[in-house]
Amino acid sequence: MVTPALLLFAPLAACAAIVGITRRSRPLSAGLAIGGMAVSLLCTVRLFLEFLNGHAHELQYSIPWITLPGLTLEFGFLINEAALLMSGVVTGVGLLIFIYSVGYMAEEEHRSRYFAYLSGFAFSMLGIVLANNLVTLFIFWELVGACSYLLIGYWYQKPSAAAAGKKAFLVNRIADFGFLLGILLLWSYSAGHGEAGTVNLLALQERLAHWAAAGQLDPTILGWIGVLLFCGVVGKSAQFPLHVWLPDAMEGPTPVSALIHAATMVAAGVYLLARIFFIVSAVPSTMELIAAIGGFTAIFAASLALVEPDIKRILAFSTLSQLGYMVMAMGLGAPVAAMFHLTTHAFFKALLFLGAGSVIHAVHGNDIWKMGGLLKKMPLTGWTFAVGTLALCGIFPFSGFFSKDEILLAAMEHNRFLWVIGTITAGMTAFYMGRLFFVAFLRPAASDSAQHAHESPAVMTGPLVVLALLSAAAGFFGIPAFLQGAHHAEHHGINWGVAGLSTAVAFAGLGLAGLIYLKGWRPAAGLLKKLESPGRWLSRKFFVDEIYGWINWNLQQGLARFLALFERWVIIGFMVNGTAKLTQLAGRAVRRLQTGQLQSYALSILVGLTLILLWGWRP
Amino acid sequence: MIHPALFYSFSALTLLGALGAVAARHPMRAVLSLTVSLFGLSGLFVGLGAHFVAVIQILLYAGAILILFLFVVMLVESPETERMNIRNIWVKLLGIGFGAVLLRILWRVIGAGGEPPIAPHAVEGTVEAVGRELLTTYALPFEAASILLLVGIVGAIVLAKRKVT
Amino acid sequence: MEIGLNHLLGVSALLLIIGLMGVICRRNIIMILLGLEIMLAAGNLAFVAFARANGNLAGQIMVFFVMIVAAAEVTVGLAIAVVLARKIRSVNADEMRQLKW
Amino acid sequence: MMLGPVSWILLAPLIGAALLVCVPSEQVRWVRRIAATATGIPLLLALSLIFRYDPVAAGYQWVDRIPWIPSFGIDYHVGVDGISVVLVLLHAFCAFTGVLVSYRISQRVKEYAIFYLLLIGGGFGVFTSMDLFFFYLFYEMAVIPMFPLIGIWGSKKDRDYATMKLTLYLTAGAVMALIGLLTLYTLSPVKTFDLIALREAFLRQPLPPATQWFLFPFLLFGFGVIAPMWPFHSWSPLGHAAAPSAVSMLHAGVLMKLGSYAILRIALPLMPAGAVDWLPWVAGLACMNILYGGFVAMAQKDAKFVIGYSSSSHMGYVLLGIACLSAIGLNGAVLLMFAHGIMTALAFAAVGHVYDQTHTRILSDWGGLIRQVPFIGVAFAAAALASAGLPGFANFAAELLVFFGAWESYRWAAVAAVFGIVTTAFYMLRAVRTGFYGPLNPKWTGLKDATPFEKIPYLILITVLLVVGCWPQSLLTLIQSGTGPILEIIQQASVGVLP
Amino acid sequence: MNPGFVIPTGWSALLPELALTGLIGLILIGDVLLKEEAGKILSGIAVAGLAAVGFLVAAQWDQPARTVLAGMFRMDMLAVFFKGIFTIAALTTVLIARQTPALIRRGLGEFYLLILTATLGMFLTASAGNLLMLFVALEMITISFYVMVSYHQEERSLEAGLKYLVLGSIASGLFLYGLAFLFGTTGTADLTEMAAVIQGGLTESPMLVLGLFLVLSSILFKSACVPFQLWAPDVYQGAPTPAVAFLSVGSKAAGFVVALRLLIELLLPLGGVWIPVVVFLSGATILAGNLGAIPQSNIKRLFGYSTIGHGGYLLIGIAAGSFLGTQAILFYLAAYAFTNLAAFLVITAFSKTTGSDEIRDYAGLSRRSPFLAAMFFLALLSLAGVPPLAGFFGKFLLILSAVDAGHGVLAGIGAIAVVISLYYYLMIVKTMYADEPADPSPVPVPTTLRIMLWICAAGMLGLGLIQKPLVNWAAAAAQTLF
Repeated sequence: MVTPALLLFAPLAACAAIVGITRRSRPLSAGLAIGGMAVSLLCTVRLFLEFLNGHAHELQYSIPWITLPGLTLEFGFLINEAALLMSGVVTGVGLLIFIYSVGYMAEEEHRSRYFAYLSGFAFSMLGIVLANNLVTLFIFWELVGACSYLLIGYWYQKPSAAAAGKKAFLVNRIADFGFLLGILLLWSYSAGHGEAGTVNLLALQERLAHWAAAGQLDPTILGWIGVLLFCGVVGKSAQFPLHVWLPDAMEGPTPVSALIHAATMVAAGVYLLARIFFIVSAVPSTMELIAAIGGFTAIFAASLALVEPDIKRILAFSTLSQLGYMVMAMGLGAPVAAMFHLTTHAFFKALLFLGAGSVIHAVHGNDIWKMGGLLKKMPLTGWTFAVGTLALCGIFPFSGFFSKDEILLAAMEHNRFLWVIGTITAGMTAFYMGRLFFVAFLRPAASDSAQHAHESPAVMTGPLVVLALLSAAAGFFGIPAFLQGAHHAEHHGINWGVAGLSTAVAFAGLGLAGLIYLKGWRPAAGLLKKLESPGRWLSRKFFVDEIYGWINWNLQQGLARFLALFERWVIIGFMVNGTAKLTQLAGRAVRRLQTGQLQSYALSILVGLTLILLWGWRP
Repeated sequence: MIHPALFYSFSALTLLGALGAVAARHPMRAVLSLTVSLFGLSGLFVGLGAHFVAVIQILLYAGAILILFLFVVMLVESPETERMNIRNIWVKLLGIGFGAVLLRILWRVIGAGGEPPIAPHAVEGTVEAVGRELLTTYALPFEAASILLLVGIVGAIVLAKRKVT
Repeated sequence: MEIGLNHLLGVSALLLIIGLMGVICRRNIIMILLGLEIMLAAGNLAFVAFARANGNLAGQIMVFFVMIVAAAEVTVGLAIAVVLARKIRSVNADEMRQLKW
Repeated sequence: MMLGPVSWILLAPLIGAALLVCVPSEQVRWVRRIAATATGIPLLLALSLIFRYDPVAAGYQWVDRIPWIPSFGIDYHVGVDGISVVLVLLHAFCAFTGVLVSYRISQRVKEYAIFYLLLIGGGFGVFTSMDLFFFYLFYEMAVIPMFPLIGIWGSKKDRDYATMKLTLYLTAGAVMALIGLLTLYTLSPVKTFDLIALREAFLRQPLPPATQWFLFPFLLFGFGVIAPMWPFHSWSPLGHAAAPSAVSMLHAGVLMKLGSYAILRIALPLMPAGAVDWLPWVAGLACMNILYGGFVAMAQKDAKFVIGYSSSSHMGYVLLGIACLSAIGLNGAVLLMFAHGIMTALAFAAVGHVYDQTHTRILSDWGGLIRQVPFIGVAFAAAALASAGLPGFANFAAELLVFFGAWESYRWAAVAAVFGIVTTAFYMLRAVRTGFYGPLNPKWTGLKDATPFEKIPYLILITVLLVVGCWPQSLLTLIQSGTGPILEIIQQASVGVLP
Repeated sequence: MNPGFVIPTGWSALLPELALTGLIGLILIGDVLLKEEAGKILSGIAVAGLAAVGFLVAAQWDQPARTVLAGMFRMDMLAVFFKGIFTIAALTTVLIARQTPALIRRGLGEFYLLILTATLGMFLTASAGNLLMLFVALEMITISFYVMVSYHQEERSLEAGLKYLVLGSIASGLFLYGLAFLFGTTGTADLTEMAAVIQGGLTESPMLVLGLFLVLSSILFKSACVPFQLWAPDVYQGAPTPAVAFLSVGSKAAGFVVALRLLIELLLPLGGVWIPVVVFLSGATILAGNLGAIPQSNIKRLFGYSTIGHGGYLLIGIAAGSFLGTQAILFYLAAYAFTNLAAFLVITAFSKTTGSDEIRDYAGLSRRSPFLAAMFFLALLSLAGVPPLAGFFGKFLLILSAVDAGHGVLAGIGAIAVVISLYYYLMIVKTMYADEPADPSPVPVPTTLRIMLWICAAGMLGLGLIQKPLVNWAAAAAQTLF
């Protein structure tokens, strides 16, 4: 009980302490944040060791949070292998990024605020990881969203940053609309057969298993539950069609992008799928939908990365694409593969982002076409970046190879079409990463700032090195085997056919990129011409943002404006003021009776009396 | 009970006098016409056995009030300048119309009421009988009436007097 | 034909309406006051008739009080008429329409 | 006769107002001190009541009863049960922080304080009265002082219209409810205005369902006006906008709750069958509140209007919670009354702070203010996030309960309600972004952030929101002890009505 | 046989009336004898005398009801209750008159005399046990008022006086005519005997019903109710303020004591005939008064309309035709007395300094005289029926009586009219509190007015918060009718 609580609350304590006490001292704040994270990491390690020693398999602790007749909500932890793995990723990668941030944000004025946010984020993320029930999970789900909002908008004076933060939060809110409905539906569904509704994952699992055994499952409702819950995933993990916030989120500081928008938070969707796998996997059509969305997102995002000039955005699209892989894997019924890829991806994508941060720190710009020659100027950054690139491309023996291979293998087994998509995506991944690396690091320097770039300080390169080591070696850690504790079903050896093909495709992509961007090879002019218009589609991201903008402006804002007008003219103008006007008019009418002329007053008495006698009495 | 011939003639006198008073162009004529009407009324009173009241009517009304009217008529001496305007006509028309309706209602009620039996032991309103009642049973209203008259007097004085310097 | 109560009341009703018409249709204040007198007279007649019918004196004594009331009322009314005549050189009720609406 | 703490809570502001009448108006310091004391004492008492209330025993506690007009069955009868103790605390918080925020008022301070304290006293009276007559009396007493408070100290542009509309609208609702109350009184077998006695009488001998069906709307819409139920809400955003900050705080924080409190306290237990008939309609109207209010708020440019429409939107959740007629919904509704009260007070305090210096409430005229007034900016952002249902703030827990309750009772309404949090996020974040983020408008470089003293109310409110948000059960236990009996009555009635 | 003159027994029941008559004599003589400084001394005498009368009235409270002087005079709780209201109204009016410059110029002595005669008339009205007595007493009130209304001798005042006189006399004529039918059908002029006859089952007589409606009409006229309300705004605007104050409180109360005596005590067995009419007219009156007040710009004229509205509210109690309704009327009248008198005290104090009755001139009064503004605020809120002021509980009882009697729609109209009235009352409040004064000089408040205002404020708040004593008194008074 104490260890997981400490694991969860150490970053929160750091956050509170920064806000309450060390606001004015930057070093202290950074120290507190790192300390909090380190405590969490140590706790994770301790739990991990307990697991490895076989002392525990699944741990659950909970305290009641809300107890009412008909509804019991608890606050609690459920620790299993996947949670520990995720917790390890969050605390481990997080700690490295915290340390890196000290260097990256050295010139920042309000660094205390930054570290407070980061600590708050770490707390929230760990909350998602550990939550034993969907409401607790949702609470932290929202909290990470808020932290992400605050961190993206960290440079709030930049309109684009402020807008990006808002957009991220809102898109996630739309997704959470579905997620929350899913929780509600699940809760009420679970209340069947004489039992109170619950949102506790273990209880649900038990109950569903029991019902499945009895053949009492309702696939329609369960399907809906799966789809609604998946909505949350689509938002948080930025799957198509709610992917639009992630590229914009790159407005935040780069370490934030690394931590939140690459390694951990966006992966929370995949993690959620792992947690509720027993629900979504109950209905095949839901699984198909999930797999399809994941696969589409993978290739879609990869295609966008092909023409993007901004280094962080390339990485962001790549993140989208890799998340697509993971979601697809979930949909294909391979949660272990997904979680494996999640882990390796966390390492190499964090590495890539931090590397990119280092570059940006040096050249003060995001445009890869204004870089070049950085490998020599910043060797440590360059070589670690290369490691990350290779890992991402899935080149043996880097970690990406193993995890991606597992996914493609699952696809090969379950859905050939998705396998083809996955393989093409792997090629595209290699191409755009190659493009990025070659242009930024190998081509001659394209600008003054690139000319005078310097290697970053040790506090930044240190984490890079650690991450590079992890990216390179994570494939050999036996992560799937560890996870297997949770999911006993699958393990395959490496299918060399699939692996070979994907590696070949990756090499082809890298090679093509090298041909075009290093050797200056230009395919025939005709081909270029033909590629122009798809290129425009790509650079405008298939106009998805524009479509959403149109919908936002015309439907949502239009409705808002219409209702505001309705309010103004119908409710206030007609109903309220109309009544008031009518009353005043009646007042004036009554007043007009008062002619001031004596005889008409006398007449009124006569008329009044007569009418009273006529109608009041009818003699 | 009053003899029909006397009743009809006094009634005619009363009503015609009243009509004349209302319709007369000049106030002077109206006042005189009203005097006639009041005499007719006194006649009816006598016929109903209300001798004291009949006398008082002549004395007080015809003798005092109408004289007061005459004084005022002569004092203000303003010929009726009744300009015709639309509202006036409407008021008059409506007045007459509703007056007729009201009259019709009264008529029906009075007719419907039938004829309550005239008390066999008809009390004669002699001076003595009325006077005794006034000073015994009705002593309080009698005293109050004196104050009422005081109000009338004070009121007339207050209103008519010129500004106090 | 016997003269009954309703005959007398009929006369009084006519008298009342005539008085009312006087008040409503005439605009000379003095004429209006005359109309009021006629209305009171109608009441008197009714009282006396009822007194006769009921065989008690209260109705006749009422007439006595009504006359006192009428006297006081007319005195005040005429005083107002006189002052008005002095102020606005008119006893036409139509002239007085400052107070309205 | 010894008066208990509840009576003192109620009397303290009124005594304060009476004292202020005697203080010369130049003694501004003393006026402020008296006002702060007169609201501080209730706050301390209310806090002590919260800790000392016994939810196991439940029912009304610290009851004071003085026969007032025995021939009409009217008693001075006050006390708090689990619901009112929470709302008394809310009112005490808003009142006290409102006084602190009002320290900025410098013009005609004495009159302001007197009206303000009367308003406070009325609010406490409503929440503690157990007698319908006094309930109504205090209800009006809480409404009428708004007229001068907005009319004199409000923002010049629209105060005349706003204050008149507010007063008339609320009074119209009140008299409508009064008719209902009086009819109940005349129909009751016991001729009394005592809520408990009436409740028991109607429990023994319920009104015929048709009568309840006819009478219920009087109370529902009469009190619903202040709730503010769609489409009778239009007085409220304008009223907020025109009012001075502290009055907006009380208005949105407390006054609006009077309506839903009255429905919960009077209409439901006395006419349970009517409630069963009518509350589905209320659920529909509540959805209109939520969505309509939310969308209209999106189109607003004025900060106070945004919060104003947001309030009417959020009060829709309260109504929806009540309409659920389930333990979850009712408790959620009461908790939301509390949470929303605190949150909206916080928002109005922050907006008022800025408005007092900039004299504009148009969000796009502000711009980047968080740089200049970081504390106020953070307070506003906190309020915005709380309003948008961010976990950790009390609003989330309350809204969550309403969702659960609605999901059980009216599934379609729950969908609308959940969608409501999306709209809330839309306009609240827009407000934060337009007003406080982005580059600082150079006009406002002279703006002053809150002084340490001025920070106190904000810190109090934020703390309350967070404490309740993290540990909602602290209040829910109390609330449950109050809503439980009401629910029992409803259930008995629906058993009676439904085969 | 009685030999000539007999001094009837039981004059002790008439002590207040006798004292009042003595006071009238004193003022009359004083007015003749004292020329210089007459106003102050006379007002002193009048106030002291009225206070003494008040004590005598109060002393009669809780005495057993008696009928003396051959049934002419009834001393019962209802009468005593009303006499209390009349005394308060008269006393305040005397003080108001002293602060009205235009009246002082015209001579105060006679005005006091008229106030006292009107008061005497009201006292006798409240106690009248016989139609004759009732008629004379009522005329005593009205004729005194004719003079008071036209007292200024300026054009508007005379116009108001003439209108009131002519229309009032029409009403008197109809009243007389109606009384004749009541007298004729029941065969007696004594109210107690009449009640016995009517309860004996005379309800079917059309003549009685005709009499009833004629009497009802003139009662409606006296209390300024639809359709006989047209005189009120004109008279209120044109008449001197003290006359208006007395008219609005005293005369209205007198109208309702007649209504209670005739309609409730006497004619309730015919309720089936007249109650629907009164219900309708009550609603119409409430609406007409309150709607007509909205566009007004003269404060006295506004009060003329508002008093119509209040008459309509009081009619609710008559329409209820119940003990509760009677009790409500009594409470309302007492509350209304304090409230309306407070308002007229403010109007007097204000117009004494500024010489204006226009509402727009009240702008910024809260700064020119916070005291006056606060008092006016209280009075207006009480008039509108806002708790915790006296007017609220009065309206509360009236609406309750309507609901109790099953007149739901009427109760609704009454309730809605509260909102309407709040509008125009609050407009005045707004003018006083929120608008900028054109002339910021302070408005002094004479000490007597200040004291009276405090008393009225105490009355408004006291009756609004501690209603029990007055409720019990009203119940005791209403008990006489049932």
